[in-house]
Amino acid sequence: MKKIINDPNAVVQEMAEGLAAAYPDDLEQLPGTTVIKRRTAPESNKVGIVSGGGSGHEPAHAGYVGKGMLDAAVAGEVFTSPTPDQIFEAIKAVDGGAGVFMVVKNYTGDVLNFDMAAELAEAENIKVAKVVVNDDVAVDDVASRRGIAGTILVHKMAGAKAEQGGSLEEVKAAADKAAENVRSVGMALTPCTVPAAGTPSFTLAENEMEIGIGIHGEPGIERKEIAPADDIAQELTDKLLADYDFSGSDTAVIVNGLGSTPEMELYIMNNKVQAILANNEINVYKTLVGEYMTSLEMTGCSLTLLQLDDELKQLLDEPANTLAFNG
Amino acid sequence: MKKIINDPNAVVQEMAEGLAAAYPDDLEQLPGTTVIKRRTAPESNKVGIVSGGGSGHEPAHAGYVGKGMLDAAVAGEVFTSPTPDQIFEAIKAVDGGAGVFMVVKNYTGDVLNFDMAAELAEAENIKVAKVVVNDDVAVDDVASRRGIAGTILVHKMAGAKAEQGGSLEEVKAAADKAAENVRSVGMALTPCTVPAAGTPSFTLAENEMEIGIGIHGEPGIERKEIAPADDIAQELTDKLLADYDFSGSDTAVIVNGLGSTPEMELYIMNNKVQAILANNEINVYKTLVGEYMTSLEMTGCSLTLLQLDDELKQLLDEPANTLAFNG
Amino acid sequence: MALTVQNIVDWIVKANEKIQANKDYLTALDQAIGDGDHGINMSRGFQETAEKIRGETYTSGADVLQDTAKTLMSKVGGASGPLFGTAFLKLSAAIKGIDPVDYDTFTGAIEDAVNGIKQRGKAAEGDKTLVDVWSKMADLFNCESDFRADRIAEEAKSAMEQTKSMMATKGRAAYFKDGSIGHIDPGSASSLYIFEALSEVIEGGT
Amino acid sequence: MALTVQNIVDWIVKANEKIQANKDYLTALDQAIGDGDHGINMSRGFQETAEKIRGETYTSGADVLQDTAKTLMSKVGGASGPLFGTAFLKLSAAIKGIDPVDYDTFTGAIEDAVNGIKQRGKAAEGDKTLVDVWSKMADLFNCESDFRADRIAEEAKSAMEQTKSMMATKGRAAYFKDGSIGHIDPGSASSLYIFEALSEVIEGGT
Ligand SMILES: Nc1ncnc2c1ncn2[C@@H]1O[C@H](COP(=O)(O)OP(=O)(O)O)[C@@H](O)[C@H]1O
Ligand SMILES: Nc1ncnc2c1ncn2[C@@H]1O[C@H](COP(=O)(O)OP(=O)(O)O)[C@@H](O)[C@H]1O
Ligand SMILES: [Mg+2]
Ligand SMILES: [Mg+2]
Ligand SMILES: [Mg+2]
Ligand SMILES: [Mg+2]
Repeated sequence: MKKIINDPNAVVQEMAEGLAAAYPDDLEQLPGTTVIKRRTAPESNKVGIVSGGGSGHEPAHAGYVGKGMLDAAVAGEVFTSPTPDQIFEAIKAVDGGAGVFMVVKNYTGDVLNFDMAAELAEAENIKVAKVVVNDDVAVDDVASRRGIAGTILVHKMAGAKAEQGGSLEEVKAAADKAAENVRSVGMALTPCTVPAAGTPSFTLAENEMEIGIGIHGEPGIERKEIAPADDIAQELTDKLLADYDFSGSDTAVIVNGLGSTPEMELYIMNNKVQAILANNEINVYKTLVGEYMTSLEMTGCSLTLLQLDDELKQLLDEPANTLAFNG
Repeated sequence: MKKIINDPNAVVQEMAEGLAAAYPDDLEQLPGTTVIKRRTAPESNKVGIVSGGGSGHEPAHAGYVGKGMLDAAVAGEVFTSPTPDQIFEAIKAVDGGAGVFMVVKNYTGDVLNFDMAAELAEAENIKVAKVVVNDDVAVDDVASRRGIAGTILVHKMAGAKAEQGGSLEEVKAAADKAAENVRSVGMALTPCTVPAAGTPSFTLAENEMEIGIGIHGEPGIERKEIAPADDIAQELTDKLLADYDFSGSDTAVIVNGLGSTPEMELYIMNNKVQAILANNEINVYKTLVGEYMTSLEMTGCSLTLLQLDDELKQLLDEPANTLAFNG
Repeated sequence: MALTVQNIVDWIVKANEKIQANKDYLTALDQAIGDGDHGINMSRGFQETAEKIRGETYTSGADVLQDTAKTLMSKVGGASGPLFGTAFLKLSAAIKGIDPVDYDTFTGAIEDAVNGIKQRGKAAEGDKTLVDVWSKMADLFNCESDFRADRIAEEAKSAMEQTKSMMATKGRAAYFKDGSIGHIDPGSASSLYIFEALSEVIEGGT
Repeated sequence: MALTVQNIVDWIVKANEKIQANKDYLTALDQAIGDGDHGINMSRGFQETAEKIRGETYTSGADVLQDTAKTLMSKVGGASGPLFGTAFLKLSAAIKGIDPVDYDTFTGAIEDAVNGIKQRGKAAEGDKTLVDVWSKMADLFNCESDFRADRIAEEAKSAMEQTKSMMATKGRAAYFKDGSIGHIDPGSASSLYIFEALSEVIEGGT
């Protein structure tokens, strides 16, 4: 394991401190926690937006704290859901009276911990609502589907709706709509190593790739020989189109890097993805290429497609100003 | 070599196409080239800003094309300077009558090719000026110093000055000032592989790191056993402070990832860097943490410090809107 | 016998020792059919819990278990944090005001804990989760009429081993489908250490 | 003898063949004391050049070398692109209007090429660059009085080998300081292939 760290058990704490130290004008770390909060939150009568999950997915989630997206992000240990007390601190810190909306990825740990935090908040009369994102089509049982890079677009829609003054119910409706209409699938070439574990979480042979892998290295659909980028783009796109009928619709696209994949390769992927979508008469309204939801130093990428209606387009166009998402 | 590519010899072309396809509203690829140009360029009477160099350093350089920074970026083959004809196309495409300013990194290839392009442009009566960035203190002979991540801040200053309506001479003066007062140094844990070469460009043992490495894997100052992040931060900071007296000054800081280093680790580095700077009574005016100048999938980071005066602060604060630099 | 406050303190301290000793094994189990953090999660949570408990003076077993629950809940994270947290919270509630804890009270407490875990995790027996160990423990306590150190250790071990042949339908292991068969459930292994610690406390007990 | 248009076409085509055959070797040389792209750069540039030249019909050697220069300049990139480009541009200019190219004209052309490279790269003999091969070639042409295939190949090879013991002071290899000693300069190796190709054309020549 070659890493630029100090104590493997202190990586999340030191990361949070280093991030708060980098951007002191815009962000702050809640004392005694690994919660990163927007300086301007809480805003009175704006719904507060909280997201979070295990660390190791940077820029998720603190990279999305800022105008038009999140008010706070809760960082758990690496690949481990944050605990209810920390989530509860985030909720309290961003509640401006209009309630707090939580964006949760569909992992048992995340769901359990966020639910417990919501119970704590409700006991203190804070209104809480949530969306559970499950965009990963690699899992065929829909109820078990994992939340991956599509979560970023759910952040965007919820954040924009809240910024526009939407109520907790309206924020939830927008987030639910995004979550229902977003699909993603990933693939990996090499694994990553959780600092405290010290060894890679899975292995792939030198000529192998895995299609459908999860962002913590959870098993995918198939292991097979590495294919050219164009074939990978075709396979990932096919998987999304087989699961959801995007034909004729306007879409947002994310070609997301998992950590070690050079940006060059993501653009090579995008080149083919755009061609395939055009062939399928799917209109691309907005494309994002880059690292949005990573898995430490895993090599690989994921593809996300979201169907947009007029409301979602307008929410996508609403200004956002965060470390990892601007425009 | 595990890469998401098609033809190893077509990676730069396909990357440029994929990038232009991702952001068609803001960027365009000049036909028959790998030049990425701002849609709005040329702007009449604004100095055009051109940068470029070998590919594999993404988001450099196309990621900095946009309002407040570059008008065009020229992408050479991987780790290979672009050719004069392509640079010349970029110059012609962004000249709005006020001349064109080139930001060149101090590598023989870049200097030779950009100079030849300038000769071609001058033959067509386009005024051209340039700055050669040599911020890498790992090379002791100052004339041979390489241009690395500090180049981003030179882009920022030149771009802001041009956006403010500065003349070619004024843009050059601002860029020169930034280049003279910026220092960087890098370190690596693992090498990267140029797609067309197929094998890593150097090797490091499992317990080894190299201090002072260049962004193409050029040799550094010392190979030694991997140290904790805090020690690395101390060593890199010491190298910069030994080369330039930053004491008492306002600075901009970049903690830059070389490609595979998780953002988490960059923030851990930053955490210590900020503490060291505070101890040395160096005031941090702005910090950037992320991937600004990479080396494909190399693992490692670099640290950049720029001394700011009032003019440079004002130029740093001037809005910029590009893929990789916002704010 | 009945469990004194000191017995309960010793239980948690011993459970921590076993979890620390088996941290890498638990992580390895979770690398096979999970995300490889279970040993790290449990070790972090129980370390903090043991420290907390060693630093306090208790006059009731319920307080020990409530501090255990709260510390686990705030330090473990992941799926197992809220689940073990819930288990100890239920245990604490069920023994509140009763010191030392007699057999019947403890039997009821284990039953409450099982129900709490099942409700929180929406899991049942056979889903290849820690429910499979805790539920077998509730059965055992119901069948016996006094604390039996040997039976507790035996039954917990056998319950854990039975998870090997199950197919996971809850949590991360469910993604492995058939591939989860043949591997021990990590959360069940942690549960084994908790009950082995209980067994040893009973064995050496008053 | 004198070099016909066809000789010059053959020269470039043969140089390309040698560079393609030694692409990996050139890259390996550049991996040792550079950034590992020299073989790739030269192979890309000469491939394009050979294709360009095979696709045209020439009536003068100067045109062949001008197309060579332009294609290298626009396809090689890196440090070597402008340098080899400059060399062939100077060669072309020096033989303009003279077909076939006699020995004295060619000698002057090589001298011009050397001066062009030195000026462009601000390099001198002993800096461990391609100047070290080209400059020795200019010396050889000055000493002899007619094209000597054997001497060209011998001298180019020996000049390339002499770069091994030099310490680089220009280009990427300069970063290696002392560490550059003991390695052949990649650009000198490419230059050897160019002169070996010339030697073979002369040998089989008219
Ligand atoms: N829905 C559930 N109900 C009960 N136990 C569960 C459930 N999901 C997971 N578990 C238990 O949690 C354990 C995994 O814990 P851990 O690895 O710490 O969390 P995570 O799965 O979030 O990484 C599993 O081995 C299993 O025993
Ligand atoms: N200043 C210079 N003058 C003359 N030749 C040079 C100079 N710098 C480099 N070279 C030559 O260029 C070769 C390297 O070319 P190449 O690897 O293609 O370019 P780069 O160094 O840009 O990667 C060296 O081996 C050397 O012969
Ligand atoms: Mg986990
Ligand atoms: Mg090069
Ligand atoms: Mg786990
Ligand atoms: Mg080279």
